[in-house]
Amino acid sequence: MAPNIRSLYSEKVMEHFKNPRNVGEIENPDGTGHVGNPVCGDIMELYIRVNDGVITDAKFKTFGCGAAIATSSMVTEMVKGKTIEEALEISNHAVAEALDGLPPIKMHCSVLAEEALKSAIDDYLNNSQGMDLESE
Amino acid sequence: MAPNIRSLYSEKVMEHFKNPRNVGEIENPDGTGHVGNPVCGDIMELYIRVNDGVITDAKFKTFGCGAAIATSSMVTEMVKGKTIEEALEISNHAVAEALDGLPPIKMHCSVLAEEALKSAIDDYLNNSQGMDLESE
Amino acid sequence: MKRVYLDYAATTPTHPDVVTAMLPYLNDTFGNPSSIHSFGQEAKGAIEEARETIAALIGAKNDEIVFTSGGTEADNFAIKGVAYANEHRGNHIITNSIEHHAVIEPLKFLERRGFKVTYLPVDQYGMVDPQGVRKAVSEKTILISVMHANNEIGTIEPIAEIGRIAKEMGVYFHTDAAQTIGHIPIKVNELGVDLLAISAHKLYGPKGVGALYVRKGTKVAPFMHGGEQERRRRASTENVPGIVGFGKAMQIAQNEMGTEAERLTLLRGGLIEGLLERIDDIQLNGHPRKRLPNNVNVSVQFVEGESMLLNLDMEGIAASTGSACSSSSLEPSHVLLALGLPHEQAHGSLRFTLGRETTEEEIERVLEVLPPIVAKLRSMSPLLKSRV
Amino acid sequence: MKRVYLDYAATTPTHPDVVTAMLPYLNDTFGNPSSIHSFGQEAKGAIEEARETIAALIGAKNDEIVFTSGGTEADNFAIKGVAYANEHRGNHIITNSIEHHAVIEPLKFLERRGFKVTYLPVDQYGMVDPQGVRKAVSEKTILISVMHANNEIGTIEPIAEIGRIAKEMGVYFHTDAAQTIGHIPIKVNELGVDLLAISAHKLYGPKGVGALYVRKGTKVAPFMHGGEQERRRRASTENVPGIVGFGKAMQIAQNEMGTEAERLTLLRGGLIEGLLERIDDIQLNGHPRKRLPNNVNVSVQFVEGESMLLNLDMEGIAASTGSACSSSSLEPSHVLLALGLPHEQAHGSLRFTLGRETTEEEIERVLEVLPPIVAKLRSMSPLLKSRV
Ligand SMILES: Cc1ncc(COP(=O)(O)O)c(C=O)c1O
Ligand SMILES: Cc1ncc(COP(=O)(O)O)c(C=O)c1O
Repeated sequence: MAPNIRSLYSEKVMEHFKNPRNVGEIENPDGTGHVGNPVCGDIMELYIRVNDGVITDAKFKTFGCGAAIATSSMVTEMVKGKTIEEALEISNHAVAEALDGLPPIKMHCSVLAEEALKSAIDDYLNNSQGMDLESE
Repeated sequence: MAPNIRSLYSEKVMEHFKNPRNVGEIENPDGTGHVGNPVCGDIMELYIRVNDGVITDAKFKTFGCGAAIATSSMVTEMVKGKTIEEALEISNHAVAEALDGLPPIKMHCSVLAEEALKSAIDDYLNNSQGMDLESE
Repeated sequence: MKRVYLDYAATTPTHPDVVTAMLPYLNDTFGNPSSIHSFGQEAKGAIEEARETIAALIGAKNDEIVFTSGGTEADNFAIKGVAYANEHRGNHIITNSIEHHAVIEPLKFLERRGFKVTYLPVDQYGMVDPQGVRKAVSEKTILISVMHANNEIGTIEPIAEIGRIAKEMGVYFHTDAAQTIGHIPIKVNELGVDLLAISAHKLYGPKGVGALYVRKGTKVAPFMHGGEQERRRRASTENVPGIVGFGKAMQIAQNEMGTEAERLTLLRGGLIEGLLERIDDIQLNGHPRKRLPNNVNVSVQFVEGESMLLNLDMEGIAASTGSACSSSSLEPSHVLLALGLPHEQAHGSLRFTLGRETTEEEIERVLEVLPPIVAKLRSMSPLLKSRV
Repeated sequence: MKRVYLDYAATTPTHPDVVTAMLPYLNDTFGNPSSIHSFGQEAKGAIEEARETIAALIGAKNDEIVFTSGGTEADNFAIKGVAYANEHRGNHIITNSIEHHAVIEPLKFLERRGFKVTYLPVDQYGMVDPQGVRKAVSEKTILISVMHANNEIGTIEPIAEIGRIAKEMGVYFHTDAAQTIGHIPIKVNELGVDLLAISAHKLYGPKGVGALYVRKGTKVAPFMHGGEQERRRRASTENVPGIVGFGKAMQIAQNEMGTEAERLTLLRGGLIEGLLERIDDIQLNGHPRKRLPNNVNVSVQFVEGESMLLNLDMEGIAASTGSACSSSSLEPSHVLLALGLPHEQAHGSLRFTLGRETTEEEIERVLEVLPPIVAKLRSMSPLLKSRV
């Protein structure tokens, strides 16, 4: 008999959990986000590569539950090809929705994914402003 | 399937309940006991006939539960042929024992039976003393 | 001869389809619903389905249903739960004198711990007066508890009316619906209740499972403390087969309620009429019309209830009495006394409660068997001496 | 492929013979044990027989066994019951930091209502120090509560020793034996306990039924208030089939306990050894020797428990974790934290609990399947970056 865990997670969540997209690190990324802490049991690291204001690549490393891994995977998929402005508009609800929903007690994972993304973009903006200043 | 109520009452209790001995009244009895009250749901009346200090007949009327009826029946059986002194020694435990025991919550019925007997004997003693006084 | 069971208000046999529904959850799908693996999630799915069924049938939302171990726990949970969660607002609770012990005893417990309880009287039919409830409400009142229908005399209380008053006064309203669920229609919004206690074994479901409906927003402290089951409102590993059986029983009851109530009302009428006709000095207890379709309660003068029961039992007929002889108190039923019955009449009560398997033949048999039993017992009754 | 169930500490399948024993009490012998007619008395007989069986097996008297709806109710009953019945003597209770929530949460509830609770620490293996208990006793101490064996890490506590201290100090002693009953021998006099909570579904009995042993003379207030069932100590219509099933399960467990414990200890040893051999950075939690025969609990560094569980589940293996990801708190298991584990190790725990159907092949399968799962998850773990 096939395992049946749908009452916990949607098939989409399970699909991303089984085959997470964009696992890994980017060498010399343009932005890095690092959120979560061991107390809560979720730690996400998100790396982005930005070219001409467009996110061309995104990767993640995550220590966490099924939802943490699936939201990490999903958010990296969602940002690729988006401009920084578009990416900043990705909410935790959008991530959860793209996964066909999350159980209420797991919504904090989608929040973490949004925060990881914001944090990576912030890092990129800080870095690039720094560079702009330097080149001025 | 036969009814099985043995976990409530012994077979002996049920036997006396089904076929109570000595039901009824004695006309012009030598002693009458009347105990219990409607509040508790048990009322017993016990009648005795005494000849030469020996109880030659006993009858009862009872309003009450299975145990009340069975103990009434049993106590009337037990006193017949006994002297007043012997009858006064019949305890509620003896009545209960003669019935192969009563459930704890029904022991008060045996107490009532003992009291009914005592009360009938008291009544007889009062009556006979009275008569003695008159004839003096 | 087949025995005649006329004590359906005490408990019912589990419906064969309910048993069939439960079986897979004993041995195959046995997981703990709190486990995240497939064994657990399958079990979880099963109890959520039962919750949905039950919620829908009483017009509630899924998360307003909390499963319990029975009606008693649901009543304890409602009463102690509201008391503890609202004691900062007040310590007064209103109930009445004919509630089930599952309501009265938790209230007595709270009284010993500082709460005040008003026990409203009932009329000769066992009816609570809604205006009496209104008058009893004070600033400190946090809860009103009135049962939907009484388990002994079958009287159906004016719950919807009391519900309107409770709402108007801003007081939580609990009803013990153990005797009505699955027997007469229940919609929590029509009744206007915030809490409603039910028990599966009264409607052909299994023993040991019940539920409390808790209207969204109602402040209730948990009663069973421990794990996070039932959205943290009732700890303990869920009784999965029991809950599944409860859901199934509710479904069957809903389908058959209408026709069954009609059928039982007819049989009940026949039994009442027959008894009044064939036995002298007998009276019906409870309301003549506003009563459960399956309830007959009579007082037979000059004889005691248990001795009638035992005699009926020897003839293979199972009934019940409000006499106290089988309980550890010597007081007869508080319900019958509250109606104003004298003690000896309360001790002489008999309750017949009809159900799914009850037939006209069975009713006829009671009508044949009971009169000679009464005659026999009356012949030994000291209360009838003057008449002999 | 047949799924592999290794979560027997969460719940067990009901033994087929237990199901067979229960069935007649659902539909045929369905009476309410409080009824005095034959239907009722037959049911009464059945629960008294189960009571006798269970009492005999733990060396108790029949009337010292009170049936409940499970382990949680038994714990709530013991703790709140002793507290309310003895508050005139004192308001202090001693427990420890690794009790089940069914003990901790009732204590938290009592703390909010004025009681004082001492939570003793445990050592790195989860052991409570009996001398620590002795030192914590004050004049106001009315109860000591220490579980027989821990449900997560399997550590068996020195109950008999604590029992002697409790007796010496004149304080009631409760033990939660939900994880040991039917698995290791229990005699209440040898343990020296006044109260002992057990649950049927942990030993191949049905869910929704348990019991509390209450030593004669122990002052305990009822928890479930209502009717006069269980000698007025626990109201509510008895779960007759559940209780009968519990009795049967106890009987079977008693017969098979010795050989089964031996068999499981061997399998457990193989699983622990294999895991430590095949996976780096892994450690055993709980006591190496004084542990339940069926319990394996490990912390796998750098990975989180639920994600291991889900992967195992996809391979058809059911286990459990002390990670909090599936509960509504974000804190991992209080038990693992109490042992001194850092948070990330507590989040990375896995519990395998073995049982009646566990085979060597199943253990071998876990040992094949888990290492690549850990490797995969570690490859995505930010905690392991430095090592990649
Ligand atoms: C009106 C009423 N309330 C509560 C209960 C208690 O239900 P349970 O026996 O399931 O605890 C009953 C039946 O026993 C009842 O008739
Ligand atoms: C140690 C311990 N105590 C209490 C319980 C609660 O038992 P139940 O689920 O039967 O309420 C459990 C299991 O859940 C347990 O493992």
